[in-house]
This record gives sequence, structure tokens and C-alpha cells, in this order.
Amino acid sequence: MDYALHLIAMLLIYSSLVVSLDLMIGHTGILSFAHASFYGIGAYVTAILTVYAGVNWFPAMILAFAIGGIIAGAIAVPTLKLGGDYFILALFGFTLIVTSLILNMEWLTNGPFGIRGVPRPSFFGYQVQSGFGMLSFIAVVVGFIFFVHWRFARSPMKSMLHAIRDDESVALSLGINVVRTRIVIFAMSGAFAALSGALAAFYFRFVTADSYGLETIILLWAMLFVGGNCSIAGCIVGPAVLVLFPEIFRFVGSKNLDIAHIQTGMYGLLLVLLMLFRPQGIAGGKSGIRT
Amino acid sequence: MLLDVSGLCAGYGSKQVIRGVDLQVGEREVVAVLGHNGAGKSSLMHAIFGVIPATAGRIAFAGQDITNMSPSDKVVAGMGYSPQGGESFRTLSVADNLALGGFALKDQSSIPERIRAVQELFPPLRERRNSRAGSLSGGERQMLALGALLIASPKLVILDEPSGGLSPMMVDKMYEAIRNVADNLGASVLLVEQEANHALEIADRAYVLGNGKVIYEGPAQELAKSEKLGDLLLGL
Amino acid sequence: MTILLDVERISKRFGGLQAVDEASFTVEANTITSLIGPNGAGKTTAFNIVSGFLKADSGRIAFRGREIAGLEPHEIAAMGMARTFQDPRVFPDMTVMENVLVGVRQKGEHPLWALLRGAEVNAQEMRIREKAQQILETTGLIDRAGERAASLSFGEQRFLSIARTLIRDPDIILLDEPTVGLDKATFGSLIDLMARLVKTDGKTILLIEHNMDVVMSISAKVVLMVQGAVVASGSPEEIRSHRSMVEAYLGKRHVA
Amino acid sequence: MLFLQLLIDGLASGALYALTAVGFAIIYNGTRILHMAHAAVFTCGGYILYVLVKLGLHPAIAVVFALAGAACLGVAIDRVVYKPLRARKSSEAALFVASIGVLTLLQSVYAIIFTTDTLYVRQGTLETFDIGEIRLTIVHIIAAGIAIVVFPALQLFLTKTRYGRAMRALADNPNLAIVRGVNVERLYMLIFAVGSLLAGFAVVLIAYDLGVRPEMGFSVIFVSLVAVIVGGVGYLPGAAAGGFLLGILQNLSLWQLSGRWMDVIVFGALLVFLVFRPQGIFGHLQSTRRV
Repeated sequence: MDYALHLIAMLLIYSSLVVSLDLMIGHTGILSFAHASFYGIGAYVTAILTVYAGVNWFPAMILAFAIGGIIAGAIAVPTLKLGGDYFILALFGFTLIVTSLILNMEWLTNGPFGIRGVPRPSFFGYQVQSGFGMLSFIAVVVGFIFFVHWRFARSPMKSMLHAIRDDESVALSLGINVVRTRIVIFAMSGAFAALSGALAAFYFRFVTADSYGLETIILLWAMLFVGGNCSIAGCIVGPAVLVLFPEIFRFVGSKNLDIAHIQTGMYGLLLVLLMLFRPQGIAGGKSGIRT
Repeated sequence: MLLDVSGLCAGYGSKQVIRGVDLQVGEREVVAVLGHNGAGKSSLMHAIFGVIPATAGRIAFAGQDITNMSPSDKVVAGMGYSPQGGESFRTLSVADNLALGGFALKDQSSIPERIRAVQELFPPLRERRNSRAGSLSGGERQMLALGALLIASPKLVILDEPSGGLSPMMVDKMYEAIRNVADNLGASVLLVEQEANHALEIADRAYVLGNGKVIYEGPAQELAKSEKLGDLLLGL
Repeated sequence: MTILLDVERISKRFGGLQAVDEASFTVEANTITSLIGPNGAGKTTAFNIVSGFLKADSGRIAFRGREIAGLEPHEIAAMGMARTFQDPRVFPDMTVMENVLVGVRQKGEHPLWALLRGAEVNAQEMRIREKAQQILETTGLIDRAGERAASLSFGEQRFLSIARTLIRDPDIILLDEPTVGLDKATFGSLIDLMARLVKTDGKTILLIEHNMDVVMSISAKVVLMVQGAVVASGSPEEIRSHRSMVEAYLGKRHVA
Repeated sequence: MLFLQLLIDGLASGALYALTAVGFAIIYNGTRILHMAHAAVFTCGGYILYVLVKLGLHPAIAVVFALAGAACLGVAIDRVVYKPLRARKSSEAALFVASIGVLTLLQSVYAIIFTTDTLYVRQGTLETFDIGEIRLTIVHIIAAGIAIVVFPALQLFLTKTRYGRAMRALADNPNLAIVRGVNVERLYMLIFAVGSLLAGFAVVLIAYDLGVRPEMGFSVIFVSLVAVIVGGVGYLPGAAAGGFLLGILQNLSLWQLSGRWMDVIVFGALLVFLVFRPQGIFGHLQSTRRV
């Protein structure tokens, strides 16, 4: 039972991350490498504030959200004017630098050991303890993220983003401020990823650099592309498939270490096969990366 | 007939640009294709060379059906094409550009000899053989574009606006060279031009395109004298 | 007659090519002005400069008396200048209606605003939808409003590309070769549409056009460009018989 | 003296970066594919060397097989993954995602077969030669030797041979190359073979020096990628110069900083170049705005 709750919590956290990733890749056509970093920044800000600075969980979460947004917006300003491949590389460099900084700034992040003992949120003196309580808390926050995404998908903003994604020049000719819109969406997406990071910190109660590196971004991409871009259903189906999929190996009884490698390898294979045979994903969204 | 195009249709995606064109080029003949902007002249050349696929019709070259042949096979078959603007590999030297003109040749050892022959025809290509093609003047670039085609000894050269961007004096030289290709090198020339008079002076026959169709065909001299010339070309 | 657009001695060089060479022309309000000339004359480059997609090396452009050289394309568009491109470039996956709504300017443009202010935005969107429907009616696309733009014929996509610019009530519309690739019937209705936009809706049109029939029949003024420079401008009758015209299209040694 | 030693170490690792950077650049210039799986091709060469040496093959023969293996894998990835994607006119982004997928898949395969431990090709210590206080290793000397032989040979190939010229032509103007009768698909095989071969030269030395790990290609290829950008995309000598520069920079940074800041320095250089001089030290960059 507890294990089922755990799977649902994982599914929710990943879904919320994929939603914010979809905002960037699917709706805006920006192949973001940096998303795992925004997620990690959110988690670390939360952990540092609550564990070292003794800040209450709520302001810590809000600060994580804000800092994620500010950093993402700040990254967007110089990098977005770069053309396709250059932009991908710039975000890639950013990701590696963030990982490296987390590992090396020991005074702040405790280096490779990570930060343990992130307190569980509390409401009016009542501390959330049970698995079910934690799950409810996550569900509320993730519900908020989904709500925002749902509202977004019905706002004129969506058409504007799609216009920019499909034909930047035409968008400009129709009076759309392409640069500003992209920066805003970047900041928004980064902020929500950081919020997911804060959730992860509260849930796992510790943060460590390897949870927010390249393997995570590959997992997130796989989730998004399995589900399909620009589709709310896809944002749930993709993570569901990839969270439940490794469970198969639990019963095969292979060596623990190999399971991790087989999983990662499968994600890679999945990305290749999806690009080759079904770029729109299995939930039938549209392919934002114009395959 | 060296080139025999019949009922050719082609376009870009849903936009049909060539709507059933019949066109022939004989041995050692210079044929001009004229028409106003957007009449489909360049697209016709794209379709003949295979840069865009034909949606209907047939293209025969030296007795062989080449409708669906790839551009690289067409080069091997003896067709050379110079796109609009006299394109060259701008970061490569003039000599490398010429050598690449013979890329499709089976006999690679003859290339230096062929390059010398082309340089004879266009002396500036010898003087500037080590310069980057991107640094050439407009006239030199058009010479290079034509010269690179000639390396492969094609049976037919297709030239899209070889006079584009040239000074009036250079235009005269260019046309002299084109006529020379047909008369002395034995290749036929299919020529797209906007400025009618120059082209008609050296061409044997001419076609006028309008909205993707042939609206006139006949001997060049006849068209040059025709009262209708202005109307045909301006679409009046 | 008021001068809506005043282009003064603009120049643009690409590497070794002088694409636009000190070109000057004016466009009077509520008329159709045509920009003609052979391929490579610099017409489209001039268009791109006027609409802000390219920065001129030198020269001034006044739109409604305000200097616009150096502004970003979206700023110029917001001032009331719309443009189309040589290809329709519709957004293929959006519906026809959505294509028209993309250019809409409203508070919901800012994402945060759209997320927070639901009701107000919705009411506004209702009004805008009505307007979009009118535009689709004017352009003859109303029956296809709900269909994907990719399913339209090429001619319909061309109309949609024009309809899309109208949602912002532009004062001037720059059309780049709108008749290319159209069949006879569509061609006719496009000419009708342009005439109506000017006569009924009070718009101004600057047109790049190669079809001399169209140019001579609907333009109030014709500007002839050759090798980047404006060599003649005037009424269609004046241009038709202008010596430069003959030279531009037939070559200098024409003896007619 | 430490400075001089570090400079020499830097030149040696710079030579290896230069090899992989030029290999990567040949592939990128010719095909416009951001071939991340190049890292896995690189690593493959290392494992082939390891296996054959362990099987008792003479190291020189093992090296030949390692080079051939790397070249074959590079060509195979192009045939199996990139070619079908090209055929359906997939976007650059889709090719990139597929490439990341291949990389992830192959790295996992290596980890499953060989574990994540570092496997050593040589036994005993590295042969060294002392000149005054400067210590040269056998790897330094071979690296210099390879650079001195391979780069001029490559230069000759690219300028004097039919296919070398065609490779440069394809990078310059693909449409015109087709018009000249170049069979692009066949040329792609050559491009991947040559690019992978260069990575092979580097990996046999690195494997001999430091051993083989599944993710060893990753950091090397990313440094090479940065080298390509620093030197200027589209200009091979620039990529080589960038490789040397980064090798020296990395090693000199050891003079003042600890080794773990290397990533930050390299990718910091990437970001600085991308933002302030995306055309690199030598290159030109065309404006990317499409009208």
C-alpha cells in the first residue's frame, strides 16, 4: 500500500515537471536541456533554506519558485537570440555548470553528500507525517500547476506561442513581441520546474546533485515524447509509462546495479524509437519539435 | 532532340507553378526561356534538373527517360545546371571549384587537363585559381559557374540568368562565351533570362512563359522582331 | 491627399551586392501603390526594410509622420503596418479562425494577465471573435473557419494570410506578390478584395506585383525599381510608356 | 617549472581534444547533425582496445581494430538512425534527441557489459622520460606524434583528393554539391567514417593512459564541442586550435584551482563565447533570422 502511494507521488511530481517542460518544448519549440537544472535549483533552494536557514516550508517553497523563475528568465535573455544548435549547447553548458557548482560549493550545498533532513511541511502546528498526508500535499501543489497549464492552454498566449514556434517572422509581422514572450515563458516554465523541485525536496527529504543532472533530463524528455507534446493527457501518460515501466524489472530479479543501467538504456532506446517511428508520442499530441 | 520535355507539371508543396510545359532543345542549339517575374522560368529549370519533383509529364534526355532521375545521375548522364546567381562554393578556391565540376566524371585523371582547357576559355579563372570563390567579382563568379559546368563536358548546360548582376560589358562577354559553348564545344544551351534582347541575339529559338505555361515559341530572330514581344514579356 | 508612408533614400548592401540603392518613394493614404521591377531589383528587400525585418544601411522611413527606421518589426506592426510574405505561411496546425486570432492585441497577450484575469479576457475575446468572423466573411473564408489551415487550397491560404493581418486594423498593408500561383477565379476575387479594402475600409495598400495587367488596372501609382534604385514613378499611364520600363524588362538595346 | 610541466600536459591533452574536435567538426559541418553519439563512438574504440589487449593481441593490432571499430560504429549510427530521420525530413531537434538517445543507450550497454569501473589497458606504470625537471610520458610523445602525422594527412586528403574536396563542398553549399553530381548519402558514410576515425586516434591514447569507463567519451566530446565553437564553426583549423587552447586552459587551471573546477571553466568558456562571440575566434556566422 505504501509502495503504491510512493508510485503515485512520483508520478505526480514527474507529471508536474513534464507539464512545465511541455510549455517549453511542446508549445514554444525550445528544446530545453536546462530543465533538470531548474528542478534541481528548486530542490536545493528549498533544502538550503529549510535545513540551514530554518526558514518555514511555505516561504521556502515560494522562494524556490521565484528563484527558479528569475534564473530561467536571466538565462533566457542572452541565450534565446542564439540560433538552434547554439542555443541547445548554451543550455547544455548551463546544466553542466549548475551540476558542477552544486558539487563544488560545499559550504552551501554540502557537495556530493547532498543535504539531508528536509522537514516535512506543517499546517497550523500539525506536521504532515503519513504517506497519505504527503501525497495529498503533493496532489494540491501539482493540481495548481495543472490548473495553470489548463488556463494557459485556453488563453491567447497559447496561439501566440504556437505562432512563434511555427514561424517567427510571421509572428513578428503580426505584432507579437517574440523576444519578450519567449523570456516570459522561459521564466514561467523555470519557476514551475523549481516548484516541482521543492516538492521533491519535501517528499524525499534530501537532495543530491545526481538527481538533477543529465540522466534526469533524458528521463524527462523520454516522458514528454512518449506522452506527446502539447497534450495534457500526454503529460500524465508519459510519466505513468516510465514510472511504472521499471517496476517490471522488480520481478525479474536481476542485479540491482544492472537494473539502473537497463532502465537508462531503455530510455535512450525509447527516445530513438520515438523519433524514428512516432514523433507525436503515444498519447497523440502534436510534435512541437517539428519532426 | 537532345532534351524533350512534354506536359511537365511541377510545384512547391500545394503551390503548382509549372502547368503543362512542352519544350525541346536540339543538338548544339541555344534555346532561351523568357518571361516576366514569377512566370515559372526558374521553377521549370528546377523541375527539368530534378531539384523539385515532376507531378506529371515526361522528360527525355538523349533518348532516355530521365523524369525521375536524381540530379547526381543527371550530371553523369551529361546535363549541367547552374542555379540563379552563379553559385559557387564560396569558401573553396577557384581551382577546387573547377575540380568539383568534374566530380561525377569516371575518368578523374583527365581533370587537370580539362581545367586547363576551361582556363584557356576564361583566363581570369587561371589568374585567380588560388583565390576563394567568395572573393570573386560578379563577372568572374558567373564565369566560374559556367566554367565548372564545362569541366564535365556536358551535352546540355542549363543556365539560370547567367547575366545576373553583371555590368553591360560583362554581359556581352558572357553571351559571347555562351554562344561559343554551342558552336565550338558542341554542347546545347538552355538559357533563362529576364532581359530578352541579349538572349534573343544569341539564341536559336525561344520560349516565353506566362503563369507556368508556354505562351509563345519560335525562332529567336522572329520573336526579337515581333511587335508582340513587349506585351508577351510584360504580361500585358 | 496625405502621405502615409514616406521612404527616403534607403540603401542596403549585402556583401558585394547593392540590393537597395538610395531608393525613395511615397505612398498616399487610401490608394494602391505598386512596386514593380525585374527580379533582383530590390523590391522585397525594400519591403523588408520598411517593415523592420532588415535594418537599412542609411535612409529614413516616416510612417504617419513618425520615423520608424530602426524599430523592431513587431513595433512597426503595432503602429498599424501589416505585411504578408511571398508564400502564405499560414500556421498549418491552427484552425482558420485561430490563424486570424493570432495577431490579436489584447490584455491577454501577457501570459500572467491571461491566467489571472479570466472573465474580463473572456468577454474581450467574444468581441474579438465577432470581428474575426467579419474578416473571414470579407475574405470569403467564413465557411472554413473551423478547419485546419493546412487543409486549405493554396489560394485560400493566400487569402488567409491577408485576413490574418486585418484583425489589428492596420492602416497600410504591404502585399508581396499576392497573385503568384493563383488560378483565374481566385485571382479575380483577390483583385476585388484589394479594391474593396481600399474603397470600403479605407485601407492603403503597397503592392509588389509582376502582373502588369493588375498593376496597370488597380494602382493609383506605380514605382519602378531597377537594380536597387527607383528609376521612375508615376501614374500607370506614365510608367507604361516610360523608357526605363522598356529597358528594365527588355534590355537596353531594344529597338522597337 | 610547475607551469611549464602543466603547459606540456596541456599541449598533450590539447592534441587529443583537437583530434576529437576536428572529427566532430567534420561531421557537423558536413551533415549539420549535432552528433552527440560521437561520445559513444569514442568510448567504443576504448573498449575494443581493452578487450583485444586482454585477449592477448599485440597492442598495435588492437589499435587498428579499435580505429576500424569506431569508424564502423559511426557509420552504422548514421545508417540506422540518422538516415531514416533524414528521409522523413525530421527537424534538427529530432535528430539531436535521437542522437542523445543513442548515446544514452550505448553508454548503458557498456555499463552492463563492462560495469562502471575503470578498466585498465596497460599494466604497470606509464613509461616516462625526464628532461631536467620536466617529465614527459610516452603518451605525451605519441600524442605529439599522432598530431604531427594525422593533421597534415587530413589536410592533404581534404584539399587534394576528390572526396576530400567533395566533403568541403558539401559543408559549404549542399545544394550546389548535389547539382555537381555529389551523391550525398554516400558521402555521409565517408564523413562519419573519417570523423569517427579521428575520435579513435584520441581514444586509444586516453584508454592507454587513464583506462576505460562507460561515460569517458562524454566529457571528452563535450570539451571538443566547446573547442569547435571557440575555434569557430565551419573552420577545421579553428576546431584544432580550440582543442589545443582548451587543453592548455584546463591544465593551467590546475595551477591555481583544484581539478574539480575544470568543468566550470570549460563550460564557462562555452557560455562566454556563445553569448559574446558565437562566431568563435576565427569563424564567421551568418545571421540566422529568416525573412
